[in-house]
Amino acid sequence: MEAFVFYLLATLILGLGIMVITARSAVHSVLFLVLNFLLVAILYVTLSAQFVAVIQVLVYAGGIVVLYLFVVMLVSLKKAPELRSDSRRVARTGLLLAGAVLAELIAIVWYTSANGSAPPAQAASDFPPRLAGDAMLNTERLGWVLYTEYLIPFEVASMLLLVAMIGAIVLAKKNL
Amino acid sequence: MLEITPLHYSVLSAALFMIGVIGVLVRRNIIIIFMSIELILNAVNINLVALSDQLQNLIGQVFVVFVIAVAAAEAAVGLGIIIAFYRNKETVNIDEMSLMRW
Amino acid sequence: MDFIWLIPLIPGIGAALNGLVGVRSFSKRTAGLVATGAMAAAFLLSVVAFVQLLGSAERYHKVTVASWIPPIPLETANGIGSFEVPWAFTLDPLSGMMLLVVTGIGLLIHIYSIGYIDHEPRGGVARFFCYLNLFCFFMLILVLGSSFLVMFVGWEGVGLCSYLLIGYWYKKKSASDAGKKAFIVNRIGDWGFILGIFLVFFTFGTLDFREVAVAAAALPVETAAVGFGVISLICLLLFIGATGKSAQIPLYVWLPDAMEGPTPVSALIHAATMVTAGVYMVCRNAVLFTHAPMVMEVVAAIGVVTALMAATIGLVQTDIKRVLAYSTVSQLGYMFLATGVGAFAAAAFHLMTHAFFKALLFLGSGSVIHAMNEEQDMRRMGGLRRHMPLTFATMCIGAVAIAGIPPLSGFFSKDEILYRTFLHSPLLWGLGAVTAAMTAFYMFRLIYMTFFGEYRGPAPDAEGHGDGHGHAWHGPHESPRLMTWPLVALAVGAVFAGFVGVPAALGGSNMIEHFLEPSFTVPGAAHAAEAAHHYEVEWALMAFSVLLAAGGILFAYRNYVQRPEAADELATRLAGTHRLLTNKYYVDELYDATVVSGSMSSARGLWRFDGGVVDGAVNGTGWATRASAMISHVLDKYVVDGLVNLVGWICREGSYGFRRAQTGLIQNYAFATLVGVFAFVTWFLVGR
Amino acid sequence: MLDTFVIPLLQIAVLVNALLVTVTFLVLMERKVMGWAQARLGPMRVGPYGILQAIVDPIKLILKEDITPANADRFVFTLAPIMSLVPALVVFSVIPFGPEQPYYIADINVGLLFIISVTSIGVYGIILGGWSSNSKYPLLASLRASAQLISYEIAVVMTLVSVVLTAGTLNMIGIVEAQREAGLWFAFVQPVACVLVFIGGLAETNRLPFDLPEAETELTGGFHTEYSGMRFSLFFLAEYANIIVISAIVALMFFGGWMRPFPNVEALAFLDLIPGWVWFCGKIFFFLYLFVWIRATFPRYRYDQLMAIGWKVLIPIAIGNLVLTGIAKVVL
Repeated sequence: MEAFVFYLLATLILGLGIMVITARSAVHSVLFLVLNFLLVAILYVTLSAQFVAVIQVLVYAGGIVVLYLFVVMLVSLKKAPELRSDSRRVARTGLLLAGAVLAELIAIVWYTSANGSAPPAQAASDFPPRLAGDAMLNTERLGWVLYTEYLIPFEVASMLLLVAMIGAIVLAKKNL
Repeated sequence: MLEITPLHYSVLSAALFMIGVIGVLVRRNIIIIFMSIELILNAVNINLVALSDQLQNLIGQVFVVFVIAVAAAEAAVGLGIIIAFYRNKETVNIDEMSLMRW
Repeated sequence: MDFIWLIPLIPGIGAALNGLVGVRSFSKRTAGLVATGAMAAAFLLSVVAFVQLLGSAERYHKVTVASWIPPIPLETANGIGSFEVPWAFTLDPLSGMMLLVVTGIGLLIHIYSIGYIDHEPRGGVARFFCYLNLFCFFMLILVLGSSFLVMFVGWEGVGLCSYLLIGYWYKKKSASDAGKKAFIVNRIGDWGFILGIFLVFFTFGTLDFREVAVAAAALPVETAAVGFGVISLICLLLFIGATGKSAQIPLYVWLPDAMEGPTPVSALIHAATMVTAGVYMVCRNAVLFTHAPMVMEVVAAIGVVTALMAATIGLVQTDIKRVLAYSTVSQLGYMFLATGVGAFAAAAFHLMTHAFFKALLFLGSGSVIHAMNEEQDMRRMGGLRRHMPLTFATMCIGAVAIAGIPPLSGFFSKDEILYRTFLHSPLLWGLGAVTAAMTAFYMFRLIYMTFFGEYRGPAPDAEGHGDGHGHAWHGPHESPRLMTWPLVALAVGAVFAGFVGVPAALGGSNMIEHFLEPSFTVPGAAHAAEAAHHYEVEWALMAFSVLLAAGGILFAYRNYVQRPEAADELATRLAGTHRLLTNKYYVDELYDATVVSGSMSSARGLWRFDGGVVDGAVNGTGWATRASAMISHVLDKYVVDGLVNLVGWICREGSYGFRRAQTGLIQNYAFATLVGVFAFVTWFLVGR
Repeated sequence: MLDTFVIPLLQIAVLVNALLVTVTFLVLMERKVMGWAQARLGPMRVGPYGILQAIVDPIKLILKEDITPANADRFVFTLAPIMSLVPALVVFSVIPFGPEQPYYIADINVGLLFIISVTSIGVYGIILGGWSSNSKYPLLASLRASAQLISYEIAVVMTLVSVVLTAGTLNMIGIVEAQREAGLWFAFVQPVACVLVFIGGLAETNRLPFDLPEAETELTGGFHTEYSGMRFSLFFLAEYANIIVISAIVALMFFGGWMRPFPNVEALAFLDLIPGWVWFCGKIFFFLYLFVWIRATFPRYRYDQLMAIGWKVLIPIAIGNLVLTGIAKVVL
């Protein structure tokens, strides 16, 4: 059951990913991207990370991709970018190289798995915010860690978002 | 094969990552390149969440939250730049964005 | 009498008003009124102070206004002394008399100036009155100052004002030259004066006149037997200062040139007040001088020689003001003669009477010049007594007074001097008497050439060609009342001033001598025993000098009224002497040849040294610097720059290859990153 | 197998069917109430008092020809209504009709976040529907709609956060239970939040007075102008489902959900005779009626006024409310 769900989700995620980068229309790309993200969110749920899953939907699907959709619709293209090409492009080589890297990575994973040196199911981590079996506590614990251990990074992230917001307004507005 | 280990998630993550990389390398529409970058970030997130579950440690999920925050910032500023660029050049072809070349 | 510090201050305020505000915004009349008002106030205060002085038992009042130089420990002959100078003013009989002279005559001359200076532009008038008031300010400080240093402030201040006023018409080259000459010559005298002050402090540890006098009185008199001591040196140095300020040999040359200034200035500064400062200073230090008899001899000798020499020059001068200038020098010589023989009171007395009649004569001559439209040459005057009777009358009184005809003031003061000189040395008396005869001659020569005979001046111009003042000159005319009334006042003074010093021989009591006595002695000193009075000798001397004066007058009358051509005949007959006198004994030329050209040539030498050696060294250094700089330039250009350029060249040539990598395509960069990832992962894989 | 698949599927079937039937009758209610409000009778022909109109309308829509515009993006054009309706229905999976198992489908610990995130997906349907029609007015309407949705979503989420702070949980049942423990509906604890969420809900469902994306006078019908037949009815369903969702959320979070009024007052215990889900449905019905009532009463805002209200009034108030709630939470 678990394996079935995983393979189904993995197949869909990879397939949608490929469709994202191969779709002709940018709008279709965006659509596939949304679906991809929703499926990733479901994957998170299976990994008992409900909060992250919800955030994934709320921020990625509900926020960032909407932004992409807006931009795609605003940038109405008179000529598709793919029609013109620069001779110095390295697309084909890049494709091959990426495939090679992927193969290598899989080889590494395979090799590791074959040697049985997979990380132990219960790592000897004594760090306090351990995930309890009770999923109810996931959000609370995450909140606790974010607001104690990672308070300063969290605040820095909020400042980053503020700066990004102002920057985006300055960049995109015609006359301030 | 029926037992799902973090290695499976790692392979999934690597594959999604490479799909994103290929998108960055191949596509010429800069918006799609940005979306490919989002795919890459998601690949990383999958890995983080999977290992967080495996190690029963929340730090992975904390980092996912930060990655999402950074992704949001990146998307906002990046798309702002695209809009500004498009307003001046009427194009989103990355091959034509080579003003800083010698 | 505590208010005496106000007396100098009021003219000072007047000067400040005129100088700071007046030059820009006062009308001519306002400027004159401000200055004259300040002088009137000062005069009134002076009168009050003098009356109080007369009424007080102790004839010495010192008022300390403020501290000036705080106590500074300084080396003196008697160990470490405290150098402290307050702003202190002294009122005693001598300064009181000078106070009245300065403020009184000053006031009259201010009034006169209002009329005289009327032709000047508005700002010039204010400037003139500013200088005039400033002069009075400094002069009063000089007179009232109770220490050498305060006096020196006034001393230098009047020198400055003298310079400013001589050069009042600064656009005229001769005027500004004369100003400079006066200033520079005075510097030489000031050098002596200030050395004397240093020595005074070093010797006595104080600069206060009274304290110095008391200290000096305790020291022995430095007669020839004792030797030339420190007091003699002090006195000599002080006397050098006096010769500068009071125009004595050898520093008299500036005074005749100073006549370039406006006539009221000549009257006030160069006749009545400033030039007598030297005499005043010597009188002020009478105790010191009486302790240095050898210097007294020098003073007397210088005085009489100056008197004689100036009188001889005065015989042949044709410029009306120059005659009076040489006369002034001559009369100052008289005063120094008097101080030299110990007759300080007589000197002061003559100073006072001289102030009256010489101021009168100068103002009269100013009136004449004014009437003649700035003409000063007597040969172009004549017959003016019909045109300007009041000037003629007052100037006659002045001339009679200076000639020494009784009972006018000059007679009493001059004969007092001559009598005392005779008692001291008949030789000096002889020279003085000859001078007196010459004085009578040249004064009446002046009167006759100016007021008698035919009019020889230029014709009045009907159209009024440019005379610089924008109005036509209608021929000689009497001056306005503002100018004539001071003449009258001074004439009254010239007539009656002498009566304060009627000698005992003529039934008087010589009040002024008794009055001034406290200033020339130290308190508590025993009164010098009354010299035995030789009334017969005195009467004889008086009669002789009156005869000489009358002779001089008659000689002048014969030569310039009866037979005007006789003077020229005389000049032709004594051509050599005449030329010598006309050229003032060639003293200016002598000075030019020695002092001036000496300092010029030494300056030139220094200049050459500067140009040759100093500049040469500087230029040599510069040349050396340039040479070394050139070397380092070459080094810099070919070695250092070469290295730098080499680096740049390598960078540039090297980057031709590398810049091909910068395609501007982001994907190429991403590809490079991917290559790196590939390499890294491969290494990881193979490395295992 | 029974617990994981069969029962949930049954629950879903019941709920979806009930929802769709409710929507048809909701349309009828709207027409009748509007009619009465405007001194009309409303639909009267089909059945007694026009009751059967609720059945006839869906039939008409199903039978109509489904037209796709010539230059439309066919794939997206079809996907858009689905993407619009699915989130609206998915939300109901976490809305509890009662505290025990048969009354809810899923009880997840991030229930409220789930609702918020899923409703935020709904905007895709509108944007894509407008864009894929390849027509001017639908595109404008869809841009307007998405801007409006995103703007008001911020205000609503901010406000809901303050409620979450008050309740101390994101679980929907937990929030209702918190109201029982407090003894007060949160409408009385957070009145500002209550009003804000309701206003935000009006805007998010494009209802009057914020129905600019569907302003007929300006946009000839809104983003679904080019739609017809069943695809149109999916949009239609989604909109009304969203209205029900908003009503349900307001009822749950501010009006005690399935609880009777004043659950702590023993004197009112007789009201417990009425089952909890009836109470909940009654409350939802009240808010549905309120939606219609407001539509009949208020005029429409101008678009710039709409955005100004969202950004300059609602969001600042929401933030202020959040800060005050936080302070109160710390102090009390």
